[in-house]
Parts: sequence; structure tokens; C-alpha cells
Amino acid sequence: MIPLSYFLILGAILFALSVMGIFLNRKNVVILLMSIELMLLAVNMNFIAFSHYLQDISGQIMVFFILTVAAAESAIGLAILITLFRRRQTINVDDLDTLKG
Amino acid sequence: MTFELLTFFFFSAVLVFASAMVITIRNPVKAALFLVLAFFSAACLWVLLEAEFLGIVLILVYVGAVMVLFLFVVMMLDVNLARMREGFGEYLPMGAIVAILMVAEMAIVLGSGEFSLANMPQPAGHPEGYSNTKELGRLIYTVYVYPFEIAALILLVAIVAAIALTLRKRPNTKHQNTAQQIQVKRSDRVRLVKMPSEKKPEN
Amino acid sequence: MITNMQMVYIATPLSCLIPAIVAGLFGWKIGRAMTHTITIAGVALASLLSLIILNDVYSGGFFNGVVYVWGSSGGFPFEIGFLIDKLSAMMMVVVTLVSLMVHIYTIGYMHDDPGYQRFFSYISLFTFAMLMLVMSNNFLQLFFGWEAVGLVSYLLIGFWYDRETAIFANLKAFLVNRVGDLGFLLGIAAVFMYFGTLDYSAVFATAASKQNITMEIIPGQEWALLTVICILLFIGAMGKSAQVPLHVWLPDSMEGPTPISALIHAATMVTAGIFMVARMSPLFELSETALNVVMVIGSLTALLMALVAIVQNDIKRVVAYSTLSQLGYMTVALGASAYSAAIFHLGTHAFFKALLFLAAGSVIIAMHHEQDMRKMGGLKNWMPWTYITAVVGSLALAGIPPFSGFFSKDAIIEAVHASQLPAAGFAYIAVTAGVFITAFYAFRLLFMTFHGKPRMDEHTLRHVKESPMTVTLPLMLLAIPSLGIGAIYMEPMIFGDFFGNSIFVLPEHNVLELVGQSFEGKTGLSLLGSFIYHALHPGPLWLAVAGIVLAWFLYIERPEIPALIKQRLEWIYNILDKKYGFDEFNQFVFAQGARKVGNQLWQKGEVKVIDGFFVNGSARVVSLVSKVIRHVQSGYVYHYAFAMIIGLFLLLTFFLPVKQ
Amino acid sequence: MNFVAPDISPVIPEIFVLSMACLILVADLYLSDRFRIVSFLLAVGTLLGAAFLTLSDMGAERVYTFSNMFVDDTLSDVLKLAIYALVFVVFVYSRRYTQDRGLFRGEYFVIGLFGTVGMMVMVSASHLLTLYLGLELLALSLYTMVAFQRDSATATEAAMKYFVLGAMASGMLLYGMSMLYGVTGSLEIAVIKARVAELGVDNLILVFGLVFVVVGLAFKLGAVPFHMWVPDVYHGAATSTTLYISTAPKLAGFAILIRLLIGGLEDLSAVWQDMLIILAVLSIGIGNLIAIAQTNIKRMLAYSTIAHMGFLLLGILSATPNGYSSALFYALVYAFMSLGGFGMILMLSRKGFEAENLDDFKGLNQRSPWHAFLMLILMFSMAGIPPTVGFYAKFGVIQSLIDVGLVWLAVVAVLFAVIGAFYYLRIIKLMYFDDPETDAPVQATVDMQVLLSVNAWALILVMPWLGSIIDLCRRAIAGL
Repeated sequence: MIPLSYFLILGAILFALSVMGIFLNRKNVVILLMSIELMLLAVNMNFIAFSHYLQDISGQIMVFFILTVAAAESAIGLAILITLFRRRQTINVDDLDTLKG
Repeated sequence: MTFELLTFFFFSAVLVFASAMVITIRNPVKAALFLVLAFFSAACLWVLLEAEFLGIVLILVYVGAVMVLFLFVVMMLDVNLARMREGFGEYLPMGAIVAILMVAEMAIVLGSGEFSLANMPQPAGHPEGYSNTKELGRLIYTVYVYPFEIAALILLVAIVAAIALTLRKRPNTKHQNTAQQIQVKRSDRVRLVKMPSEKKPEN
Repeated sequence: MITNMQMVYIATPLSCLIPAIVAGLFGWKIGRAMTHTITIAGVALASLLSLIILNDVYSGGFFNGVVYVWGSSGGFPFEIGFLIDKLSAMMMVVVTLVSLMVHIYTIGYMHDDPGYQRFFSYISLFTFAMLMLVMSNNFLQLFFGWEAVGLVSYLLIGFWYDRETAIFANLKAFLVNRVGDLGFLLGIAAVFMYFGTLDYSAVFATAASKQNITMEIIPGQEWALLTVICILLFIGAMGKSAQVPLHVWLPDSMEGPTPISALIHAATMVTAGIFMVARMSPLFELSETALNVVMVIGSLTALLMALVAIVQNDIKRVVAYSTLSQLGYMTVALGASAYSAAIFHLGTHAFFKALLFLAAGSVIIAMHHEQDMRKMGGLKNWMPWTYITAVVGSLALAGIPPFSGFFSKDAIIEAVHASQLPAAGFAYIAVTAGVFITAFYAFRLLFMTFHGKPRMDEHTLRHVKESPMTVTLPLMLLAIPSLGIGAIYMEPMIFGDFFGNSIFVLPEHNVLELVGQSFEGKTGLSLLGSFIYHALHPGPLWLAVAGIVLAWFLYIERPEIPALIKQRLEWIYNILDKKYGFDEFNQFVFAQGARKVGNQLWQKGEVKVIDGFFVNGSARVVSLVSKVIRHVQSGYVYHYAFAMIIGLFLLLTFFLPVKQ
Repeated sequence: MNFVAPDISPVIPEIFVLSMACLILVADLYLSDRFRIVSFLLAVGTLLGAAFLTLSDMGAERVYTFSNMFVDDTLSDVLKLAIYALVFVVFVYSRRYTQDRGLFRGEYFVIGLFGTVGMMVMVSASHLLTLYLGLELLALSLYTMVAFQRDSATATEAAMKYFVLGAMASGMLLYGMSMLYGVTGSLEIAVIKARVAELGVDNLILVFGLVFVVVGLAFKLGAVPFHMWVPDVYHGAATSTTLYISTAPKLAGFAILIRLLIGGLEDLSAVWQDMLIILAVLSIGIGNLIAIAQTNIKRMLAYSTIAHMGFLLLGILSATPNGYSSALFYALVYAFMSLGGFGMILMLSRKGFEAENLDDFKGLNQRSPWHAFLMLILMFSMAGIPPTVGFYAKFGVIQSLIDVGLVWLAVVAVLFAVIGAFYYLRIIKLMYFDDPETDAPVQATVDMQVLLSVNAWALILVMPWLGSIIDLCRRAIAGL
């Protein structure tokens, strides 16, 4: 018997890790995109756990759509990454600071 | 400790470890591979939660398509790895403190009893003949047809965007244009030049 | 149902607005002649209607109501309402008549200016805004008119925007007025908070019941609500009516064209503050503290500004400082609860000060835009009409009977004398001394400009001639009220019940009644007669005469003496010449201090123009803060993410334990 | 369970816009650059058609369809109409600008229309799933539009930042939604509302989820401290894109704020009121303060947007119908002011020249008095100076605060509005009192000239109809 809270705490850990990934990573934009994937994974974990314990399938449907959106999102993210790389020859997060103030 | 619990702990340990590696490892290719591992263990956990279809989709779509895309981009961009993780350690303590505080706070709330077994017991399994996939399919094409259409539109946007942003005509690539080659006329290629016939040099 | 009179009420401001819009948008198309024809016709119509309204009000007409509703929000209506009573009717007449004169005068004065149509559009627009201010029956509309007249005034001060000084003056006026407006706005907000309405009549009706409410602005300090409200509103009046220390913008505003100085900065807009306080008399009456503040500020302005006028050599500036001083007189009268005396002085002053300004303008035209009096002299031979009218204006300003200024000013002095407020003693000394100084500088101006030997250069001298008819006609027309209205209207307006219910005075503050009784009891003459008779006794009138004589002595008889005095009493001269250093003080304390702190961060450049005065001091602090905190936006995406995380984390921490 | 085909009549405008977008997508392939204008005309026509469809179906009563996932009420109609109008004007304003910079491509309009569909979905969402999908559809379109100027280093950088932070904010919003789902057991907003009413304010998990939801929404609106993408994106993107981002999406963001916080979680208002107070005060304060130091006008307007969003939140946090309607009114007024402001920057830009520095406005009065005056109206309205409609918008919001006794908040708001007036007035000073740096004539297409003039003047001339607009806002809120 696994309590629901275990899954939720697992989700919380994943969420915090992904947020930290965005904060800590200062060199590679690709890792930022991966961190975002992790964050969505955390959310999905929550939804599926709730869906199971509530015996309500709409949570799983939500996850289904989140997965779809996440795929589209990473496609666009990578497309932007490529245009950025072509323009700047770098994907270093530290170099993205021409806009500030 | 039941088998279920054991499985849960095993896979969540793998999941947390893999995620931690994703955000800390130096090499982006390895990071991507750890992400694959994370997705894989998450999929196993989902199966444990009786979301079989989504577990499989996660592996097929994510591991099979999205992560491949990631790897592809990482390889294509040819990033200088040496500079990748400079200064990481400086911010780690700060990040770790905030992360731990946040996890602690979230865990206190989530573990506060609202979601304990007493409050939300694990449901009994589904009856014989229940198909998770079939159920999802039925709903997605009926009740959820409106979001389904929007999701289709989102994918269309992604296609248009990806093409609009990355397609470029390189002016200096040398490629064959067969149509042009076939349509070519003699006059385009051959030029007849009239020249006076050579005379014998006079000595 | 809209009655005939209501139609008149609506038509009056509109007859100024419509020509203003037409002239503003299509002036370039319809040409100069057409522009001034329509705007003058509009204002003339407005003056006629105002006179009709005054007549109607005098025979018992009264209107307080909404004429148009825009919409409402949260049960709070946005509406245009008019309150037409004797006070507003009188103000309307003054505003429209002076405006009409200025319109006519402008034809001559601005004859060669490329911005001719624009100018007419502005002054008509101003007249409209001023009418809306005067006629409003609620605070919101009052504020509207208040801001609108301010806006037009900035537009007009900066009318010659290619002059550096004009831009400086403009910004100064704008920023100083912001300080006043902030007080005004807070005052209105406080009214709304505690009264729940912005309608005058509703506020006044419940004012007495709020007398004992206090509020804590600084913890531990209990302040009476009405005192706070009145002082806040008065701060607004200080900005608009240029009372010390918010007076610094008015002298500089003389950079604008002279008709504007006459219309806006002498006759009408600057009196908006006086009018407002008189309008709010039911509130001010209930707070003695506020009345004392008003009186002290007023007397300071009256005395100090008169002194500065003595040493000015720019003809327009002399008139400008005299305006400040006279505004001080009105404010003193308000503080003494002699509201009708203040309004009466406002009316007489509007005419004679407009007259003086326009006369000064006439001189300036003749002198080819030379404004330094030291380069004038003897002009009376060439410019008889201007001279005569200027004499009338000066006599009125100095307060010599039977000119209008005498009646209004003397009434104020008597009222202050009779007032029981603690500040009255000081105020009485200030205003009495002011009479002497006023007469002195008024005639100093007159003598330096029109008498004595011509001091201008050959070229100018040859070209001096009387101004055209469009200039002198308004002068003559303005001379008539400067001469006459004092004697005619004094008795009903000050001692009679002219203003009826529109001004409220508590019985124990009713100094004017006291003054009136004292005259009636004294002699068998009529009130007017006894007023003049009383003046013949030692008192202000003789001070004024002494001032004139002194001016004559110093500037006609022994013109070498002023230089000698200047030499001997250099330090006094310097203080006055520097205008007590208000500008320098502002510049030094607020601007320089901040500059030293911020020099490292501060780039020179565009800010230079608006440097240098105190409102900008706070702006500098704000800018400094701004310059520093903008660095939070570092450009690094992980910092942004971190800000979000911290935001999320803090929100979680704040809200979770509390609700547990 | 039998499935009944849903009633699609309320969704016809969405279907229409979507079909037309697909049509343009295909048609554009066959158009040469010379005929690109056809795509533009089709896009513009699509918006007019959609407006017609929405207007013709504008009923008073609320209609649900698609298993309660889609709602058509007065609020959605009003906001949709405003969105069509805004996007229409955005397309017209940006025509010459995009032509000059090689951005005048079919995809630009297609993505713009897809984004419009996203906004429409958000506005009509009555289910967390549709709300999220609409949001993502809009967000993905916006990321693309920002990155569209591929050869610009700033645009790609802005796109990357926007993408990363936006995705993170979506993640937070989703996390909050998952909590709401877990507690209430439903994704349907109406059901959530009913469950929340039962559970009450004391439920820890609800408040926990609420924090995440508020953070996600605050990001979309650009409230401090979740605002940092705003200046960079406004600055970095092509001005035509900035124009798009700064107008219609704010209305859509407002819509989901209303749908979630008021439609679903109104019973938690005691909690979110305090959260929004913090966000609003920070936004108004920081937005106005930092704006003063800016020299780039796009950045300055970005910070001004942040401050405006603070005002919008002030209206909402009063948690009364009056407050909501004043916030709705504020949002509408803001969108049109921003439209004019950025439109002005587009107008002053020429081929090879971006009029994005404050200095580019120097002496505008001498170059073109008419446009200087239009800008004056716009700036007055943004600063909230009467008699412009911006004053009424601020006034209404402050009024609603005073109604609920939050007087100190009203005082703070007014104080910062006064500080904020400084930087708007600085532009006026530059335009009227400084000498121009260039004597290049101001030129724009006739359609743009006319629309921009109407746009600016409307901020004053709309006065006589102010009452009916405010009434409409009231009805929209009452019909929730």
C-alpha cells in the first residue's frame, strides 16, 4: 500500500530539482530545456497519482494533453535554440545578456 | 514492506538520481541519456499507478521522439564542452538551500495527512476486462474532442514554427536542379564562335 | 427638462469651446482674420450670457444640478454639474470680460506672430476651462477645470518654445504646480473618503457633523479631519495662486506673451485658488487652524513680494510681483473670513491688473520688446492713452480713492484689523506696511517709464509711437471698471448680502459685519461715505500717499538717490534682488545636494534643462533609485528564474502558515 | 454512456478563424512575394469575419458546449471582439514595418491568427484543460513570433528567454492545477467552485495550489517579481511583434485570471486578495520606478505595462463585482493605449531605422505636429491625466479599492501614478521642447495614419459613450 502523499512528495522533489536546474545551469541552454521537461514530468506525476487515487480518468487525459503540448513545446524550443546558435555561434546562457536594465 | 512499496522506492530512487544527474552533469549528451532514464523510471511508476497507456506513450513519444530530437540538436550544435560547467559550484550551495527549503515546505504540506492512506486509500484494482487504453480513447474522441482539436492545432503551430524558424536557403550550397537540366536548350550551353582559319606563319 | 436658463448655462462655456476647437484644428485653413473673428465673437457671446446670468442671479435665480451624465462607476456618477449662484456668476462676468479685452488686445499684440491662430485657440480654450472651473458643482469637475487651466497655462508660457527661458519657465510652472496639485488631489480624496460624495452641497451640508472627527496621519498625532482637508486644499490653492513658497513659478511665467500674463497670470487663473477657498468657505470656517495658516501664508506673500517688486527693473516683473503681493492680500482676507472682501478684491484686481499688464505690453511694443525700465522714460509724451490708463491702473493698485483698489484693499485691511484670530496681529502689520510699499513700487514704475528724460537709444526713440487702436481700446475699456466698480459695488458686495448663501461665515468670524457696524455707528453719513471719511484719518490711505510721494521724490526729483541707497544698503538690495534666495535655495539644497550624491551615476545632458529647482529634487531621488534598481534586471535568464522561484517560495511561506 | 454530438454553433468564430488560418497557410505557398499582400488581406478579412460571427451570435445568456469545456457568455464576447479589433489594428500597423524588414511573410499572419485562436480558447475556457491548451497555443505562437526575426541577435535572445521562463511559468501553473484537481477531484471550473465552497479557506492544499496558480497567472500578466521577461521581450522583439504581445494577450491573460480566480476560486478571495496586494504594489512601484531610468522607449513602455498590470490587479483584488468590472475596463483601456503607443513607434521607424530610443521622439512637434499631438494624448492617457479615458480607468480601480476600505493601497497607487507621470511627461517634453535630431519626414501608409489617429483620439472622444462601455463591463462581469 503506497500512500498518495509519497507520489506527491516525489513530484515535489522533481519539481524543485527542475527549478534548480534552471537556476544553476549557466552554460548550456539545452539543459534548461531538459529541466523544463523534468518540471512537466513532475506535474504529470501528480496528475496521474491523483487520477489513480480519485479513480477519475480525467487526470490521465490531462496528462495525455500535457505530453502533446510538451512535445510541441520542445520542438519550438529547439527551433529557437537553433536560430540562436546560428546567429550567435553559442548557446551559453551567460552570453545571453544583451537585453538588460 | 510490500512488493508494491519496494518497487515504488526503487523506481523513485532511480528517478530522483537520474533527474539530479540531468541538471548537474557536465556533458549534455549524457544529460539527455539520464533524462531518458528518468522518463523510463517515471513510466514504470505510472504503470504502477495503472496508467498503462500513458506509461507506454511516455516511452514511445518521449524517449523515442523527443529525446532523439534533443540528442540530434546537441550533436548538431557542436558545443564547446570545456566551458560548459564553469562556475557551477559557486551557486550550488545557494541553489541547494533554496531547493531543500522548497522541498521541505512542499513535503510538509503534501504529507500533512490530507493525502494519507487513511484519508485517501488506495483504490481496488479495475475489474477484469478493463482497458485503460480503450477508456482513454473513448473519452478523447467524444467528451474531449474539443481539447483534442486544440492539441492538433498546437502541433500544427509547432510544425509551422519549426519550419519558419529553421528553414533557410543557403546561397552557396551546390545542389542539382534536374528540371532546369532537362529544360536546357542547345543555345544555353553551346556558343558557336566564328574564327578566321589559322594561317601559316610566315618566316 | 432643460429650462431656458439652463440652456444659457450650457451655452456660455460652449461658446468659448467651439471657437477654440475650430481655431485650433482649422485655424491654418480659415486664416487669421476669421480666427480672431470667431473666437472674439464666441467670448463676446459668453460675456453677454454671463451678464444675463448675473442679472438673473441677482433677481433670485439659482441653479445647482447636473446637466449631463457621462456614466457611472460603482454607483458613483461621472457628471457635469453646474452650481450657479452669486459667487460663480460674478466670477463668470469677471473672467469673460477680461478675456474679451485680452482677445481684442491680442489682435494688435500678436500681429506678427506665426502662431497667431494657435494663440487664439489657446486663450479661448482657457476661457472655457476657467468657466468650467467656476461653474462646477462638484470637486471632480473643479479638479478638471483646475488641471485644464493649468495645462493651457503651460502651453501658453511655453508659447515661444524656441526660447530657452520660456521652456525653463514652463517646466518650472509645471513642476511647482504638481506639488500644489498633489495636495489638492489628496484633499479631494480625503473629502471623498470621509464624506462619500464629491458634490459641494452634500459635502457642505454634512461638514458640521464631521467637525469632531480626527485622523491619524503620523501615528500618535491626532489631527482634526477638517483641518487636514482644508490645509490640503489650500496647498492646491497655494500652487495655483502662487503663495509663498510655491510662488516661484509666477514671475518666470512672464516669459509668455503679455496678453497671457494679463489674462492668466494676473486676472483669472491665479485667482482660481482664491475662488476655490471662498467656495469652500463652509469647510474652512470650521477649522480655525486652517484659517490661521491661510492668513499667515497670505500676509507673508503680500509683504515679501511687494518688497521684491521695489528692486525689479523689468517692467513686466514689477507687475508680476505686484500680482503676487495682491494675491497675498486676497489670501489674508480669506484667512480673516472676509471671503466677500477677497472676492471683491479679486474682481477689482482682475480689471486693474489686466489694465496694467496690457499697458506694460503696449509700452513693450512701442519699445520694440525692450522690457528694462532703465531704458525707458518720458514716454507720456508719445503714448498719451497708454499713459493715462496706466495712471488709472496705478492709482487703483496703490489704493487711492475713488479708484476701485482702494475700496477692496481697505476693506481687507479693516477686516484683518477686526479679526480675532491669533495670526491677525502679524497680518495687520504686514498688510498695512504693504500698502506703503505697493504705492511706492506702482509709482516707481509709472515714473520710470513715463516720466523723466528718455533713456532709450536714438533708434528706438525715433520709432516710439502710440500703439494701435486694438491695443488702446481694451486699455480704455478696462480703465472704466478700474475707476468705477469699487465705489458702486462695495456696499452690496462687502457689507451687503450680495453673495447670500454662496459664502458661509460663522457668526463669530463675521469680521465684515463688525467693520460695517463700526462705520455705520460713527457718523451720520452713508456707509460708503463713512468708509471714505474713515480713510481720511491716519491710516493706510496716508501710507499710500506717502509711498507715492517717496517714489516721486526718488525717481523724479532726485533720481541719483536710489543708486546711493542701493550702494549703502547693498545687502538689503541683494536680498531683495535675489528674491530672498528662494530659487537659489531650491537650487542649492534640492538640486545641488542631490547632484553631489548622484554625480557618479548621473550623466549630463538632457536633464540639464530641468535641473535646478526643488520639485526636481524628489524627482532626482526617484531617478536615482530607478537607476540603481534597474540593475536587478541583469539580463541573465537564471536570475530571472531565481526571482520567480524566490517569489514563489516567499508567497508559499507567507500564506501557508497563516492559514493553517 | 451515450455520446451526443456537441453543439458547435457557439464555437463557429473559432472554427472560422482556424479554417481561414489554414487556408492562408496553404494559399501563401502559391503566392509570390509581389502578391503577399493577399495573405495580409485575407488575415485582416478573417478578423472582420470573426467579429461579424461573434456579433451575430451575441446573446445575453450563457451557453456551455463541448461537455462544459467551452463557455460563451458576455465576458467572452466582449473580450473576443476587443481581441479581433486589437489584432486587426496590429496587422494594419505592422504592414509597412514588416515589409521593410522582410518579415512580411505568410507565416507571420498564420501564426498571428493561431495565437488569436489561442486567445479565443482562453477567453471561453471553462475547464482547466482548455484553459491550459489555449494558453499554450497562444504562448507557442508568441515565442515563434518573437523569434521570427531570425537575423536579429536581440530577437532570438528575447525568444529564448521568453521561452524558458514561459515554460517554467506554465509548469508552475500546471502544478497548481494538479493540486486543485487533487483536492476537488475535477478539472471543470464550475465543479471546482462548488467543491471549494464546501472545503472553505482553511484547506491547506487548496491554498498551496492557489499560490502556484497565482504565480503562473502573474507571469502571464507580467506582475513583479514574475515580470522580468517583459522588458527583455518587448525590447528584443521586432516592434510589430511587441505590438502584438503587448495588446491582445493581456486581455486573454485577464480572462483566465477572471475564469480561475473568480469563476473557480472566488471563495478563496480572502487568501488571493493578500497575494495580489503584494504583487500589485510591487508591480506599480517597481514598474514605475525603473521606467524612469530607461532610454529605450520600448523598454520604458514595457515597465509601464508592468505598472499598468499592477493597477489591473488592484481592481481584481478588491474582490467585488465593481472591482472586477473596473479591472476589465482598465484592461480594455490599457490594451488600446498600448496599441497606440507602440503603433507610434512603428510609425516613426523607417527602413533601416528603429525609432526605439527616447531621443528619436525629440522635436516631433516640429517634424509633424499632428503626430506629436497624438502621442501627447496617448501619454496623457497612460499617465492617467484627465480628460483622457486613462484617468477614468485608474479612477474606477481606485474607487473600487476605497469601496472595500483599502484606502492605504489607493494612496500608494496614486502616489506611484504621480511618480509614473514623470516619464510619460518626459516624452512630451522631448517632443515639444527639444530640437529634432533628424528632419526625415514622418511617413506612413494612409490606413495606418487613419487608424492611429482614430486610436489616439478615441481615448478622449469616447467620453460620451463611457457610461455604456462601463455598463457593458458590468454586464460582462454580472454574466459570469
